[in-house]
Amino acid sequence: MDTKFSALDEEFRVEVKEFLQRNLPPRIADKVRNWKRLSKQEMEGWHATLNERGWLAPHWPVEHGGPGWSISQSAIFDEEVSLAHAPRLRSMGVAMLGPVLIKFGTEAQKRHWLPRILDGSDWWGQGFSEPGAGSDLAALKCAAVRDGDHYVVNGQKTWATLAQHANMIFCLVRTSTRARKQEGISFLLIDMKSKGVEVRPIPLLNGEHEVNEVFFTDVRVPVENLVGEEGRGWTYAKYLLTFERTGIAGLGEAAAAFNNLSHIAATEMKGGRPLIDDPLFGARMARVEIDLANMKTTNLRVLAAAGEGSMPVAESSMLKIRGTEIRQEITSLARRALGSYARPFINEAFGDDYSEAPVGPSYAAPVAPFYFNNRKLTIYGGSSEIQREVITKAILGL
Amino acid sequence: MDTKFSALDEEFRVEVKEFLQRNLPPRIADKVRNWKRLSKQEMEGWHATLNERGWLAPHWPVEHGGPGWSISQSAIFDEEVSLAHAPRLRSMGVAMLGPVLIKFGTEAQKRHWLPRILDGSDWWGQGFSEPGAGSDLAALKCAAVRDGDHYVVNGQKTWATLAQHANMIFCLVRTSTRARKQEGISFLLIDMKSKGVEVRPIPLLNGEHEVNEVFFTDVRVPVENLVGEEGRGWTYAKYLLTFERTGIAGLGEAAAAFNNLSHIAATEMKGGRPLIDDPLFGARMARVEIDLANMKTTNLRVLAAAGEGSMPVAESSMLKIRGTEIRQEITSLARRALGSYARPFINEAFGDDYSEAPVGPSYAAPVAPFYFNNRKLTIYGGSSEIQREVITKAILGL
Amino acid sequence: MDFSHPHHRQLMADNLGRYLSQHYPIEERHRISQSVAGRSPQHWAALAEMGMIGALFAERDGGFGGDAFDIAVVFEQLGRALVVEPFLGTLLAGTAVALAGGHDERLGEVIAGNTIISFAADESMSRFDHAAISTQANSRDGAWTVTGAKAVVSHLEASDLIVVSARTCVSPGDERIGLFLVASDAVGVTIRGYPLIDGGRAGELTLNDAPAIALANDGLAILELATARGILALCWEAIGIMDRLKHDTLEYLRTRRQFGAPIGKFQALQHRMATVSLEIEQARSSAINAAVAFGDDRVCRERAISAAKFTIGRIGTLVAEEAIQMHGGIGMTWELPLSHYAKRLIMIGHQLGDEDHHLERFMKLRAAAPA
Amino acid sequence: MDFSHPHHRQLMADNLGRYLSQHYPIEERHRISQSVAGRSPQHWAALAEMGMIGALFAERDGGFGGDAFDIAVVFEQLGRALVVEPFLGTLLAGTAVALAGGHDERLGEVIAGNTIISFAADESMSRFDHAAISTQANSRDGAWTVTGAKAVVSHLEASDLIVVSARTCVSPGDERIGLFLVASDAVGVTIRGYPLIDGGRAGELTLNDAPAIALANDGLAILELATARGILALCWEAIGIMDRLKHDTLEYLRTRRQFGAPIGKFQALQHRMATVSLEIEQARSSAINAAVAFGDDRVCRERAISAAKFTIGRIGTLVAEEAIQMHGGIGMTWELPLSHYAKRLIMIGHQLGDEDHHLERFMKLRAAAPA
Repeated sequence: MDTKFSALDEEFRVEVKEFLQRNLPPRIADKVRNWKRLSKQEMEGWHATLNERGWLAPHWPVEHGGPGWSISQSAIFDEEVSLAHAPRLRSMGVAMLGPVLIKFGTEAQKRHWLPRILDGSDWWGQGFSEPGAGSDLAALKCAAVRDGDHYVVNGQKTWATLAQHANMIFCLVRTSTRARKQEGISFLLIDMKSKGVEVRPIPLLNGEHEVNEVFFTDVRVPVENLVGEEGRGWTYAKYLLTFERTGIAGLGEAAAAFNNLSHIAATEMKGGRPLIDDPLFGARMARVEIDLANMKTTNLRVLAAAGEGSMPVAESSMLKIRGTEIRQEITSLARRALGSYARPFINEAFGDDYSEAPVGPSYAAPVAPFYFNNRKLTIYGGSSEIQREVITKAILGL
Repeated sequence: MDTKFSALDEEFRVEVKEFLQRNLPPRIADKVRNWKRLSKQEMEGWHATLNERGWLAPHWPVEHGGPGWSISQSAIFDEEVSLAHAPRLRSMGVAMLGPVLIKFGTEAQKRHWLPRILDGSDWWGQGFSEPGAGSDLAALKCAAVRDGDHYVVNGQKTWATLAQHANMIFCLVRTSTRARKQEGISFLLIDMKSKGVEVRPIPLLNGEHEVNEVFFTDVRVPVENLVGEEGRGWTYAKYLLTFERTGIAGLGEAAAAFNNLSHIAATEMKGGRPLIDDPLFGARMARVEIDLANMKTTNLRVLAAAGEGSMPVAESSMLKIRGTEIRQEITSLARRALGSYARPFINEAFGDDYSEAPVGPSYAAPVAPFYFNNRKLTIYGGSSEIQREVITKAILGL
Repeated sequence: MDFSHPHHRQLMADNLGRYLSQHYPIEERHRISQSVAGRSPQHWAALAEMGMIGALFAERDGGFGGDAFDIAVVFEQLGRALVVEPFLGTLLAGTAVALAGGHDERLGEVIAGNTIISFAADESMSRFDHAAISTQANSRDGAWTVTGAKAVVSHLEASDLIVVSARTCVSPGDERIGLFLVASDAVGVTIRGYPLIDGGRAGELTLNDAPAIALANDGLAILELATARGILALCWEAIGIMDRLKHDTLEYLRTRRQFGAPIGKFQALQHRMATVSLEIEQARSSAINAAVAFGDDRVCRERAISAAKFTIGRIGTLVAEEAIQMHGGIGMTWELPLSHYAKRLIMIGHQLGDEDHHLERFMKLRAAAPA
Repeated sequence: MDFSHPHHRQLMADNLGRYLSQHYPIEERHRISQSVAGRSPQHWAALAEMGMIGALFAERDGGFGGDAFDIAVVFEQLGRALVVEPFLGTLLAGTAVALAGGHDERLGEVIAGNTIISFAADESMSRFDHAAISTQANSRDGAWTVTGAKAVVSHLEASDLIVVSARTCVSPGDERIGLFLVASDAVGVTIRGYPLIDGGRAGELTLNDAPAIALANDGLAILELATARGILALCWEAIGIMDRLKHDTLEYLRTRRQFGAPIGKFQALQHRMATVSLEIEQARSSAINAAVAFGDDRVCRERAISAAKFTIGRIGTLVAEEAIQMHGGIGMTWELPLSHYAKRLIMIGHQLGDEDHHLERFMKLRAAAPA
């Protein structure tokens, strides 16, 4: 058993540290540290910076632009990124579409789309869920009917994250209604600027515009935008979701969030001493700190066992469930730490042109909105309930 | 809303207090306080004392020997019994068979059996569960076949509590296999001294002999021992189980157990102060104390709403779930409070003729065995899982 | 033993419920909540007319009720309809004024709905502890002024009068906290208002030698009792909200279909919903206990109050989070009323002491409790 | 990054596992556990012969291993088979002797299986705090005697030697704790043995001017490190037990039928079993972290040790209670091995510090930890 980093690994850590120090704008780090919202430009800027260094897509093979890191290196990169409060780009193109194209796409598709993902030419949205197909994703109805060299798409997608910025969207569509529901699904790449595509925001409970509905009315999509075989989209989506789950465990985010929580709890006072030293609050924090330390090792164990392949499905479900619970607990504690100052909510204050002094402590404003926003963690990317179903199948075999 | 006891109620409280002071042997109170086991003789003695006073069967109608108490009076009796550490007799005859006979028995059955329950002539066992019919009670197979003036019973019952002391047992038996499984079940009273009845102990994980298997081989039971109609036993059992659940919530036991826990936690030391003042342990205790206070009111609300009738089924399931959880938490805390002294286990020390000094504090020996024994609370009388099914049906109507 | 309300109280609750369901639907609530005022003078006048402010105060104080269960039924209905009007501040500040005595006329105007009064006890560093404040009161020639800052005062901008707590002595070791009445338009009063995540508005209050009327020089006991009534109100508001969340979630479980069946057919959700339901009943019992305890001595009352606020905090979080989780994505949208109920329920845990605060308080009060 | 064991260690673990499954089945375990001795000299000799005692100690101390992961794999196997032999006492006391130095021959006899050694640090009022003891050591003419009482010493009756902690100074304010070696048959030594609820035997030790050999005058650091290794051992014993409980429970869920289906078909149980499974993996990670931390500085090591013991305590209770609950009545019977695994798992939480003890310790060590 060798769970320590090698000297070579530690050299790599220095390299990452230096890169972050030189290239991460302090203004952005400050926003990330304090759970503030990033603008599209800020996200694109950091995307470009990482791409320039070749560090944008750690889980892609080297020949397609991945950095060729070992598990240790990936873990180190993750740690340093969180310590430096660099943005976590959840680029759908990098995280999800890339691996699918690499494994199932044609040579032409890879040549065309992969570089555009990396250089930011395309911002990809994800079109999986529908109003009637959430946890039961295979019940999706959005239809693509072949018409000559095109598919004609009609239907509706929902929960499309940041699709307001996207110019492309990858969708699961139904190309056949005759088979059982998991069959007859295909994986299609759709230009958002096509005639008949409409995006409508879904405002969230914390006032944020993060997700969207996307409507398709007689949208024509060239057949070369089909990924893999017609009717095999479900297989590709399942493959993709194991990648999504890994990311969603979000240990880097959790570690960064815990740092922010520690800062808040060391600043807030209770009964004449810092809240972090309060027996009850301190115990809540210690519990989640321990959970997080355990989870880091679980994560490495799973990655080490998986080797080069994609994540084993039950293990990645465990990471998703527990990782998201930990993140929710951390933001919940931060919310509790604020006392009365959890309540003020000035939505304009999240914009870049707000210049008034904050209400209460400077760290307060984003906390409660972030807590409410983080309720999504156990819902999207396969809810905790769905993940438990996956684990059940694997361990019980019933 | 009037949730206070009246002056008349308080007079009754004085009466109960005086009765307990005069009639409860200190030796028995001491055993109950310390979660020690009572002998058969001690249980019978207290049974007789209560019966003499007419207070043995609070939930029986007056004409059959019940005391005719109001809900307030029952609650007061319960409180005082727990404060005085009087034994909780879970007489199957009083708690379960009585109400069934009163509601569904013939006049002859009532005249014959009810007085014998009260005066202790009969010690009743319960024969419901079978190895293949636990939570799925209706799957029971123990068969009773009519043969002239008798039923001939063949089969096996399990988890028969204290049936080693019983001379009679009431059983659910299958009298027909043609109907759906809830039908074709009958409610039969069987003499344990009949030829073909065999009782075998089931030793529990804490070394206690509390439950038994009962085997029936060609046991002849007179037809007049059938309660109600043939094939309607399931209805009677369901009626009976609502009574069982009320008792099983066990708020009196919980209050008494909390007193013992408080005593232990006030005596044990941690970091130079009583354990009860430790922030973490004290918080655990405060949480369960609050739960218990809430539960007391929930219990009264349910009783008040039910009025004279039997308990509404979803509410009694809530009481069962939460009440048993509270009792388990209290014994779990007592176990934790002991530190190292939770481990010594001298089974003979629970007998009456053990005279050596205790190992560790005098309260220590029964605690861990009682903790393990109390795991049963969420299993028997309808497991917490089954109770949640009952609630689900009531609230979801699906 | 009777857990039903007397006729007149039930009638009042029904009246209020009917008014709110007819005139204060969720769209109206959102409109008011997001308005510049963050409240509705029209509804306030109508509710005052109906006696709903008076219900919070005893007859000797110019009201028509004031019993703990009067407060309970009013706030339960307010919770059900997610009302953002200044009831809580009125109850807290009005109780403080009533307990101090000598301001019958002002209180009368409050009860009539003509004067809005708010309650400013919290400070940025006080963390729910009324004694841990630094606002200072000074008297010169029998006239008082107050200097300091108060945090997150509900409906501050709308207030005509503000009850302010402040130290009344500068000698070291003297910890007396006094209560003062400050006019919101007085010199030295600065108000910064803002919206709240759970709806409506609050504000930061800065006092710079602001002229003040002394209600009590040594007011901690008054503060405690007023706060107890405020906590009782919050607990019942939470009960109203939880009932609504339960109702909506059950309805969703019955109607939302996934995998070819209503999701309520899935046992894992069923069992969690059963837990949610039974916990809500525990929460209701704690709120009843708190109401009943106003007839007891101080330690018993305050233990029951802290037990209830702890219980509501713990169970409220469970109910809000489970309601969202069982709804899935839709439960996180602004459009669904549920999300706003959930936000308010969570934020009740941030008013007048959170779970930890009240659990510790419950423990500390143990020593003083009778065996 | 490699989470597999090197070949020699895996081989040792496999050997031990094979021996135990062939020669130490549950019936044999019960027979030994309930015997007068509460242990088996035959198995002990065989296991010593196999090098399983030596595996716990470094070569410089006369062993063949002593790495944290050597301890881990041995105790994991002991947990799987629910072994009641005196491994833990041997590890704790042997480590103390080894760290103190100068007793190579005695340690050699321990490793050879010829001498049984036990570890007496707890007292009736010490509650897992090594410094909170009252046993007193006195020296006269260079000879030490020890007076006091020690609580729940595992395998005390079987011991030849006992490592005893005692105060070495009577001057007020001096809190030095020394470590001593006491022969179990020395004058002034009284032993009261008894069975344990989790199997095997322990005893109360009374020392009345018992002659003692000083291992260390100021021995808290040795005690801490020995205890850390003992905690590591308990954590891995718990992992072995949890894997067994998980295995048995899954098997039961697959085969036990109710309502016409295996009970594992019921989603409420499925989702709870999924939680149990993922928590066990978290527990395993904490035990790995604890083993790895022996390469770190003291604060990091002790934080990881306390984190692991806390985690094992919390999750162990969950796993034991859920295993019983999912089995229903049968899970409470003496006959089923499961119930004995559950008892041992719960009682591991009562050795060398419980959940609360280690959570507090983890918090206290935070201040000293590097950022």
